[in-house]
Parts: sequence; structure tokens; C-alpha cells
Amino acid sequence: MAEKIGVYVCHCGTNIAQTVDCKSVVDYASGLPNVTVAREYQYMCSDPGQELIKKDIKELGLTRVVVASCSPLMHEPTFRRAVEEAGLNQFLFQMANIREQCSWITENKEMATERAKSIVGAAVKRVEFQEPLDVKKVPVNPNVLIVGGGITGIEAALQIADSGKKVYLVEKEPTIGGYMAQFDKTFPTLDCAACILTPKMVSVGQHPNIELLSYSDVTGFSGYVGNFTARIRRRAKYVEEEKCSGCGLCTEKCPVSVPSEFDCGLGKRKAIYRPFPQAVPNVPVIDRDRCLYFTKGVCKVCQKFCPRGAINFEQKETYADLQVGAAILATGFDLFDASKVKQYGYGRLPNVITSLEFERFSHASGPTGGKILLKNGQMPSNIAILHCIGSRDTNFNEYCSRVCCMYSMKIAHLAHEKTGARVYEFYIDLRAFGKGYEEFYKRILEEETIFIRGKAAEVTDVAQTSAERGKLIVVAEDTLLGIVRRIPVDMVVLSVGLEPRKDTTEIARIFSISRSQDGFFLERHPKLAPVSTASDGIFIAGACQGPKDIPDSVAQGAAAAANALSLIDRKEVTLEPTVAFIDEKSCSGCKICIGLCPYNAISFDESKEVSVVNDALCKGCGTCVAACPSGAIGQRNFTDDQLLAEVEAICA
Amino acid sequence: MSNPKAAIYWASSCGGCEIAMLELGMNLVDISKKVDIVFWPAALDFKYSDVEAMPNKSIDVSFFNGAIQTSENEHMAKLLREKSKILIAFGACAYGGGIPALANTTSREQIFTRVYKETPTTDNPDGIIPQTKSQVKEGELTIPEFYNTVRTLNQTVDVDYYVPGCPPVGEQVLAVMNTVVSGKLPPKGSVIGASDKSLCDECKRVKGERKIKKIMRTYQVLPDTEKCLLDQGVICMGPATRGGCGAQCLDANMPCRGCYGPVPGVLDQGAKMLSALASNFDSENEEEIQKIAEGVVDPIGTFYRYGLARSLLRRAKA
Amino acid sequence: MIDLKSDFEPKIVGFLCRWCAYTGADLAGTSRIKYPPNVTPIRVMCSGRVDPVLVMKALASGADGVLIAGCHPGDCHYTNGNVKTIRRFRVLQKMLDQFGIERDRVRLEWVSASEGEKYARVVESMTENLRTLGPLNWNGKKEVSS
Amino acid sequence: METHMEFSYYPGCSLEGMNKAYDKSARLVSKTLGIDLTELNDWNCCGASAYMSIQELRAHLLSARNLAIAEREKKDLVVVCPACLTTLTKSNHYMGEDLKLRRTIASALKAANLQYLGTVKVRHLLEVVVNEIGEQEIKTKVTRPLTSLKVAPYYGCQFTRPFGEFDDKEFPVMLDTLLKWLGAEPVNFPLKAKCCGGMLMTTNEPVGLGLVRSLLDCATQNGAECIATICPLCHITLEAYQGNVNKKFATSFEVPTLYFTQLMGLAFGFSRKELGINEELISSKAVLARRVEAV
Repeated sequence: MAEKIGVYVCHCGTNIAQTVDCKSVVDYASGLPNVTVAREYQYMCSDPGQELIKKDIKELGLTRVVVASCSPLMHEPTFRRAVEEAGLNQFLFQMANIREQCSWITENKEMATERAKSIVGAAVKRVEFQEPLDVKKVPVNPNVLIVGGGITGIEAALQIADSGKKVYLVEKEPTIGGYMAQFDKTFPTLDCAACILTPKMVSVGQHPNIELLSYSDVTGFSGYVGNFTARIRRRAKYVEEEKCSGCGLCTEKCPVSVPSEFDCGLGKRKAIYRPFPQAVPNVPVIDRDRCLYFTKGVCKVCQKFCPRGAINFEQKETYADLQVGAAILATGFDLFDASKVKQYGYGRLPNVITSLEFERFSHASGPTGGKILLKNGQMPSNIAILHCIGSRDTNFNEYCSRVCCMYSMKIAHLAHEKTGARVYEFYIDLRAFGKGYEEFYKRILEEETIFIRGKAAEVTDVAQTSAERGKLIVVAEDTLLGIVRRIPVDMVVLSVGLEPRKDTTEIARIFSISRSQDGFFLERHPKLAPVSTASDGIFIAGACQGPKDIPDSVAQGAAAAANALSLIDRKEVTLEPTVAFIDEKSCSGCKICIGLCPYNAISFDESKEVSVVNDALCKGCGTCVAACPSGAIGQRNFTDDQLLAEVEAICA
Repeated sequence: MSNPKAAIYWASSCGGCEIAMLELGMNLVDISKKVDIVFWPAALDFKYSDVEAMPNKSIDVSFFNGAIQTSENEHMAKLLREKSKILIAFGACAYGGGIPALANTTSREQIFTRVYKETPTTDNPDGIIPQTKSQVKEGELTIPEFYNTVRTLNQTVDVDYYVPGCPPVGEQVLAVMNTVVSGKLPPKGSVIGASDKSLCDECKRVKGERKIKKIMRTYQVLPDTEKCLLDQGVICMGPATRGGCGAQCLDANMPCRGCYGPVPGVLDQGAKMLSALASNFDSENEEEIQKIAEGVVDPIGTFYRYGLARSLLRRAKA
Repeated sequence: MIDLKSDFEPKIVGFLCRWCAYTGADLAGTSRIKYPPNVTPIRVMCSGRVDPVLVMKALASGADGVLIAGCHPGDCHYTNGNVKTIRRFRVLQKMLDQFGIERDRVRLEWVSASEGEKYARVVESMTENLRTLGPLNWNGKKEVSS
Repeated sequence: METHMEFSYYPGCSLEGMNKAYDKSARLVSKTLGIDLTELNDWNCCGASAYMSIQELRAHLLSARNLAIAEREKKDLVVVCPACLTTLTKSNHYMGEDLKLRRTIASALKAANLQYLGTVKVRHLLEVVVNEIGEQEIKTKVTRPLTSLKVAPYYGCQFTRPFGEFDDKEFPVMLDTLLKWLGAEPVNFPLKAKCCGGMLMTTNEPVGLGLVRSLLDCATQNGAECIATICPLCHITLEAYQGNVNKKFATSFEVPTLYFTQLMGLAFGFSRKELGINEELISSKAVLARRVEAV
């Protein structure tokens, strides 16, 4: 029996109708074989639009439906639901994308209309070959994995744990806290960072629903929405967490002193160490590469002094497989490496420091006890702060790092307050867009900070005048005055931008999510789904999605938590049934397909001598289908017939 | 009731299909008792005019082997179609173009140049190449036209059944004959005398990991006779080729070259085998992959050795 | 070389993987980047689904070119489906050379979900090159029949 | 294994005039290193200097003609003048990005029976020497190391800007590295990529002289005995205007300038004459006699 196909062409207001002659597309569709009805409508996704389809299914007995409108990534679920509500299997519906990949790409109406016809024709031909499919429902595991224990991950973890759900919080450093723990004050309110962060860290450490896995990372992530398995590598701390009381005696007695990462190398730590006193968990780790026992085979002082016998040099790294229903990535950012911009002399000229180094200087428990000092131990009397280092720069990162203007002004304030120095800010534009930010800018202006509008061209120690001798000279075009200025100073602070973490590629691969052009994780929709990803059940929050300040990161952490909770509370999820299947009658058992499946979903049935697909493991990529030399493997909703029908229709 | 009448004809082919008929041996004698052969130029002295004189549909079954490469081939295909109730494309050439269809990788002009001017044994100082018409003093002489593109039988006339193989193996030929004699024929358009699964189904070799590191040509290795040839880097068309031959080539430690054509439901045998083979190249690195790919020296000749004419593209661009 | 006056509008079949290339093509549209509307997309879940048979079918049926676009190597949503595409494509290219089909007609490109601009540029350059090459016209039957 | 690389060689206008010694020494050291330079047949102006700013399309056409000829020879193009490098690379870049420009240039080239598909890479000899030949092979060619010769490595403004992906754009190090391989001591020279003032000498000499002076100041204060150059214009400017600088600022500079190819040649054992070192305005004889044996 011939199919009865209904075709619905959406105007999308003027989004489609402006370039595509919808009437002409409807006329064309009406003339296609088996098309019972073709209509156009202002907004197909609206209730009346959907009603139109439902009515036709019921009254005209449509057996197939094609909607020509926006991208299926946008509204496919909407129309599938509508079709299903009218009693037709949702897979008997096909969407023709005549907006994103047609009306919006050209101004040539004639060609756009031709293209729309081609797209609709292909969908009509394809839908004929589509088959009804059953959607599988699977229960959702209520546990949530959170990767990254900075302020974003902390916020998300507490939100979820407080709702009574189990959270696994994975942090690769020995402690949670992230960058925020290194900051002195926070803009624009100048709260002490530690004062507002530490209580939250403690809550995480004590929460009965949070299992904190510090000094650990995720090495594998498999499964599907609601039922993931995360493989966690737990690096050896050589300190048994259950036994350690955090007394700190081991650290005190350790004879090895090395530069502290937490202090940007400006201060020292021991080979057995906690990054900072408020670390959570409050358990030290042994730095294998620096420990005398591990490098030279002698010492074990820490073990001798530990009152609880917690030191265990035999500890090995272990792996744990965690079952979770959803995951939130809050892996944060890296700071731009200032030594890449050679003209500012970072690493070459003393007293050129980064903003984070300034934070450590300024921090009361930092290497200088909160004093801002030059290399020679004196206080600077002139300080220049250079904005946009590595940001808004086509040679490095084109994007704005969003936080540097504000933290630069915070640094100006701290520098002025602590040293009385004259402070210069070299900026391109000042971006003070948040709540209370503009007011903060005004306050800094009133503190007589000198703002010079112009990106610094270079920092040099080649003096041209006697006043410049022995100083660092910042050269910049003052674009308001239209002249090149040379400002001699004692200290230069480089306001470095935010970058994707170096392991972003690896993490994206492990979690099968995409990255945007700037390298950060890609959200599902920049406005409407900012913490979702294209992979269901995997969420992103904070600066791993793009540069963010603390208020925005916290907001996203909470948002991702709400998204994950919403998924978990659904209790079950539906799975796309677009998996591969093997026709036993055609399979000759050649085993071409078996090694191709990345999920080991294909096995060989020795008794029947044919290959078999495990539905639960198959993710529906279709690679085996393309490789099967007998045409014995098919992919539901992407069968050869369906794809060939599309090809034929397009080429006709 | 009189015996059914049969015709056997040989178009562009090597004659192997005729030999396959003779290979029936004493069975042929039995068959000849049940069937009257009315036309078989290779074995019996009939003229085309005899066939032309026969009433339409007076032959019960014609076995047509060979591809269509000349106007004579085409003429005879049309003639036998007209005179026969059942027309069977017999052998790889009639079914898929066979070896002659590899001519489709080049052109008539290039073939003539090569054959009549360039081959080392050619002595043709005047550079004469065949002309369909030539004037001699006795009058005009004609020879059949040589086509630029080789076609299969069903690209020329309507065909009822297909018997693949280069040549079809003996038992299968006998089975086909018996089917025809019995009159119990499958639906029109069927491939007969072959299996419905790929050759791997009947191949005894052990199939391994399918990790192809390097393509080996048959002269470069003496393959292990127990293991699948693909696992040893030798391109075997078996996975993409219809079975039914009993994997005889494999028994001789040679790879399947694909003469039985694609597995049912497969549109293009060559593209399918290419995909099956290349998908299993054992490298994730683009340069290494390229290196392995270079090992496929003559893709068309490898993947479409017997089926270029019935493939999707049919021929190389002129 | 580049022919300045060409009215010929090539017909290109595009096989776009749902995760990267199709999303990237959507982004080009959403960003209102203009490019020639000569590619009609077919959405597949992974470029690994693109059976060479589909490519041959498109060429045989009258397409002037075929674009296969997937995730960048290493970024495949299905771990390495696109690597299998590379493997097939390299042999396919070699075979299409023998068929006399110019390399510009069948292209494999990597377009991530964020590379709307790149997608537009790929289509633009491919369309431009095909305009220069002219119609493939495989189903015009001139060459296929004698 | 001996390296053998083939390139088309584009000397550019200056190397036929005031900078003959650069040409001479470049060819000599290239040959020694197995770099086969074939002078581009019938080359024309690269389109640099003010031309690009005034008649952009025509400048691109000039460039494209050179590139098209190089493409016909199926070789990449080696230049020694950073201005040529920038201009040729710029045209290459723009043609790749701008379809309209590509078409216009294609139709113009067609009139001269030429075509350009964009396959030629334009490279500076210094970059080829450092990246392709490398430390090991260069060191084996050094027969007369420039031991403890203190050299200011001077790159000038155009070598890495804007297209220098092969080195740091603002603070290149390639020449420093090469000098070390030759046994010399590159001095700290923060102004290594700053303007030489060459383009200003005809329009605003006082500013130009000021720039030359700061370069000489910086070089000598850091202990340099000579300056290594990679650009014909920088070379001439630094050398020829030292007298004017001394007059204007009452200084007494006498800093020899040497092309990097001359320094390589010296280290490889060639004579001063073979390298054209006897032709310079400020004699390097004393400096070299002090540091390099048997020159």
C-alpha cells in the first residue's frame, strides 16, 4: 500500500519565508509521489502548527510526516512528540532543515528555493523508507560525578549533595579550592577570598553525601545517559587518609624544601606537603619526584615522626569504577603563559610578574606575608599593570578573558593600599559590566590610579634618558592623546588571560564532547542550554566553558547541579533506537565488522556462525554498517535504503 | 512431448564458459537426451541465418555467455532475446562484464592504439586500425563495430536469469541445467547456481583479528593455508562475493577475485569490498594509513575485476 | 584554471556527521554566514557511516561532487569512526583517480561543531572548484553507453 | 648523509646593487650546505616598498608573477631580503583567502600565459638554514669557528612580522642560535627587531639617525664588536649612516656590519674576498683579525 505523506513547510516568521518561496516549495512537494497533503504555516513549532499535523494524521490518515523548518537539532523532539501524540510512530517523521542550512546562508532567493526543494524532496523520498521503532526506557542511576573541585565544582557538589543525592567529586590536586584559594581579595566587594571559600571547602569535606576523590583523575567514561561508568585513577599519596589526623608534623620534619606551586614558585614547600594550611582533605601527599626516600632510598623521616603510622611508601595508584547517572565537568582554566609574549620580558626582566604572582605576594599567608616587594627587597614606588596579556590578541587568544579588567583594578587597589605606589593601568577597553563593577572602577579612579588607553607595545630596560635608567620602561601608544608614551616603573604586573586547560582535548575525548573554536568545552546552545553539552547527561560549568569570574562560575555550578538533578529525578530516560542490527540470513560470518566497533558491541555467535550486535552497547555510529561487505548490517533510522533514497532524490 | 530447445552463444568472452559446459562430461550426454540444442556455434555448425529463420520464442532457453563489446554481440543478444522464451546471462561476462569490461577503464581509441600500434609484436608500419567499413576493389567490406563501452547482457536486452562465475563451476552448471529441464524456475531476475551468502560462509580458513598492516600481492607471499588471506594482507574478495563456487581458488591458496559478483542486496561489489578492506587498516595515523592504501595497486582491477560493467559507475570518465 | 564566467551551478551531496559537521553547518546558518547553497546535506550519525557505495551512488546518479565532513581526528563522538573514514577515503581516492574523477569532486573535510566559518569556506571553495571543473554528468549516459 | 635541497632563488633588486656581497655570500654558503639555489628565471620587482600601499593590486600582481614562475619550476622560493619575504608571502596569503583577488590575478596572469595555484612556499634563507639544515650539519661545516666574536644579532622589522610563524614574532631567536653554532657569542640585544630607520632617511633623517644611534648604542653597550644583519636595507642603513650619526650626536661609532651569510662563510673557511667582506664601508678587518684566526 502506498504511503500517505504530509509535508509541512514552515515560514519561521520571515526567517525562512524571506529567502525561500515557501509557496513554491509546497507546490513542488504536492507534486511528489505519495504526498497526500502539503501545507505552509507561519510557525510550525507553535501549538496551532503542531495541531495542523495532528489533525491531518487523524483526518487524512497520514502514514508519514515531513516538516520543513529549522535544524533537527532544534525541533526534532517537538515534532516527534506531536506525531506520536496523533498516534503515529515518531520515527515515521522526517525533518527537512531549510533554515540553518538553506534560508540563512544565501540571499539568492531563487537558489535558496531550489535548495529547499532539494532538501524537502530528499526528506519525502527518505521518509517512505522509514520504519516504526520502539524507544527503550532505562532507569537512571542517581549518583552524580563532578570533575573539578574549584569554586564551580564545590558549588555544584553542595547543591546536589544537599538534595540528598550522592556526589563523587574528583580533583586532580591534593586539595579542592582551585584558583580561588590562591587569591587574596575578590572584586568588587574586596571580600577576602579565603574567608568566603574555606567554609564551603569544609562543608564539602564533611558532607555525608559527597565522596571526595582528591589527587585523582578520570581516565575513562563509558555508557549512556543515566548509566555511565567512570574510571577514576587515584594517584598514590603515600599517606593513608583514614589514619592521618592532619597534624602536620611530617611536613615540619621533612628535610626537603622545593618551590611551591601554590605560591607560583615564589615560596617553598616540603616534599611531603599540603598546598596550603586550609587544604581539604587535610591530608598531605608525598611528591615522589622530590622525596629523598623515593629518589635516593634514604630518609623516611616523616614515617618516623608520624604519630599514627599513616605514611605508607608502598602505596600504589589504584583505579575505581564509579556508576553514575550524570556528570558535571568543572575543570576550570589555565592561565596564559606570559613568557610567550616576548616583548613584555616575562622571565627575562626581573620585576615583571603575572597577576597571580601578585595575588600571592599580596596574600597575608603568601611568601612575603602580604608585602609587595621587588626582587631587591624594596617596595616599588611605580607599578604598571598591563591588560589583555594573551587576550584580544590575534597572535594568541582572540577572545576577551572577561575577568582581567576587574582583577587588574583590584590589583591597582591592593598595590596602592599596600605600597602607596603610583599605579598605571594600560588597557584597550575597560569592561566593567557586572553588578557593582562600574562603581568599583569609579572607586579605583578616585584612588588616583592612572589609566592609559593603549595596549602596551613592550616593556624594555633599554633606557633613553637618565630618568629611565635602572627602570622598566613601558612603551605604549596613548590612543587618547595620540602619542607614544614611555613610562618608567619599578614593577610590571601582566594581567594574563584565561585559557582552556592543557588537557581539554583529552577530557573532551574521554567524555565525547566537543570544544568550541577557542578550545573551551562547547555548550549545547550558547543562550538556551549554556551548561548542557551535545552528549545527554554530561554538563559543563564554570571556566571550562569559557572565561568567567567567581559570581558567574558559582551561578553555572548551581545551574549544572539543577540540570543534573532534573535528569536524575526523572528516574528513567529514553534511548534513541538508532542502533545497528545484523540480518542473520545475510551474514556469512566474515568477521570484518567485529574489530571496528569502538564499544565492543559486536560479538561472534560461534554456534550460528554469524556476528551479533548487543543493543545496549551499540551507540549507533554506523561504522560497521558501512564496512559490512555483505550488506548484512543495517542501522535503524539510517538504513541503506533511506540514505540511498536521499541520494537519489538529491541527484534527480 | 518434444524435448525443450536450447541455444548456447558466446559473445565477448574467453571461451571458458564453453569449456565449463564441456566440463559436464558424461552428464552432457544425459542432458543432450533431454534437451535439443538448436544453436551452439562453438560446438555445432549453425549459421546466424538459421537462428534468424526460427520463429520468435521458439527456443525454450538460451545460455548467453560473454559481454557486449561489439555490434555483433549486441545483434546476437537481441536476436536470441527475440527467439527465446528464457534468456540466461551465463558467466561473469554476461552478468557483470567480466574481464572484457576492464576495457571500460580506457577507451576504444586507446585500445586500438595499444593493440594495433604499440604492442612490441605488432608489425603495422602504415598504422592501420580496424574500420567498420572499408573499400576494396571487390566492393565494401564491413566488420562489426567495436564499442567504446562494454556492457552486460541485461544492459542490452531483458534477461530472465543470471548464472555468475568465471566460469560457473561444474556442479552449479549441472544444477542450473537440471533446474531448467525440470521447469521449476525461481522468480524472474534471480541469480541461479550460486549461494545467497558471501564466500566466507563456505571458506574453511580461520578468520582472525582483521588488522591489516600491509597489503601483500600474491607473488610476495606464500600464505598460510589455514588462515584467512585478509589476515595475511592478501586482498581476498571473498567477503564481498557471492558464494557457491566452493571456494576453489582458496583451496589453491589463491585469493577470491570476485567472479561470482556481489552478495544479494549489495549495490556495488567493488565499493563494498573497498570499504570492508580499508576499514580494517591497522593504523590511526594518517600517513601510515596512506602508506597502507598505496598498497592497493590497482583498485579498479582489484575490486571490479569481473564486474566493472555492472558497477555503479560502469566505466572511467572518457 | 579559474574560469571567470560560469553559469554552471554544481550539485553537491554532503554527508555530514551529526555531532560536528552538521552542527557546524547549522552554526554557519545561525551566524548568517553566506556561502553558495550548492550542498544538499544528508545527516548521518558519524562520517564512519558513509559507505563508499553511497558516494559512488551519488556520482553515478548525477551529483557533480560529494562532500564528506566529520569531526576532526581525535574528536570523533564515537572515538574513531572518522579514522575509518580516512582509511576508506584514501583507497577510494585512489580508485576515483582511476575512474578519471577529479580529486576536487570528492572531498573529506573536518569541521567541528564550532567551525561554522570553516564549513562555509569549504563549501565555497568546493563549489568554486566544481564550477571550474564543470558538470560531471555521469548519468548523462553519453559516456556510459557506447 | 649530505643534504641536498633544491629551491628557486629570488635575489631581489638590492642584491643586484648595493648588496652584491650578500648575494655572493648567500650563494656560496648555500652551495656548501647542499642547498641548490637556481635563480628564478626572468624575475621582476617583488612589489615591496611603497608600492603595496599605493597600488595594492598591482603590487600583488608583481608578486604573483614571481610566484607563478616559481610554481612552474615546481620549487619553493628562497629569498634573503625580509621585504621580499613579506611581500611575496603577503600575496600568497591574500590569494589564498580572497577569492575575488585570486580570480583577478588569475585572469591577469593568463594574459601572460601563466597560472598560479598557490603551491609555492616563500622562505628566508636564514630560516631554511636553521630549520632544514640544522645544528649538526652546520657544525660539521665549521672549519674556522668564530670563537668569542661578540655579535649583535639584528633581525630588523620585517623578518617575522607579520608572517613569521617560524620564530617568535616580537623577539626572534633564530639568528642567535645560528651564531652560537658558528662559535660566535650573540650578545643580549633587546632592540634586535626594532626599526633601523632606513625608510625614514629620505623623508625624516633626524628621526632615522636617532633610531640608528639607539641601535648602535644598545649593541655596543652590550659588548658587541659587530652587527650581524639579515636585511639589505638594515645593513646599508647601519653601515652608511654611522658617519652621519657620529656627526650629529658627537659619537664615535665604528661598528662593522656583516651579513649573516658572510659570518657563516667565514666560519666555513672562505676568504674575506670570496665573501665580499673587503667591500664594506666600515672595515671589519681589525675585529676579525682579533677574533678569527687566519682571515
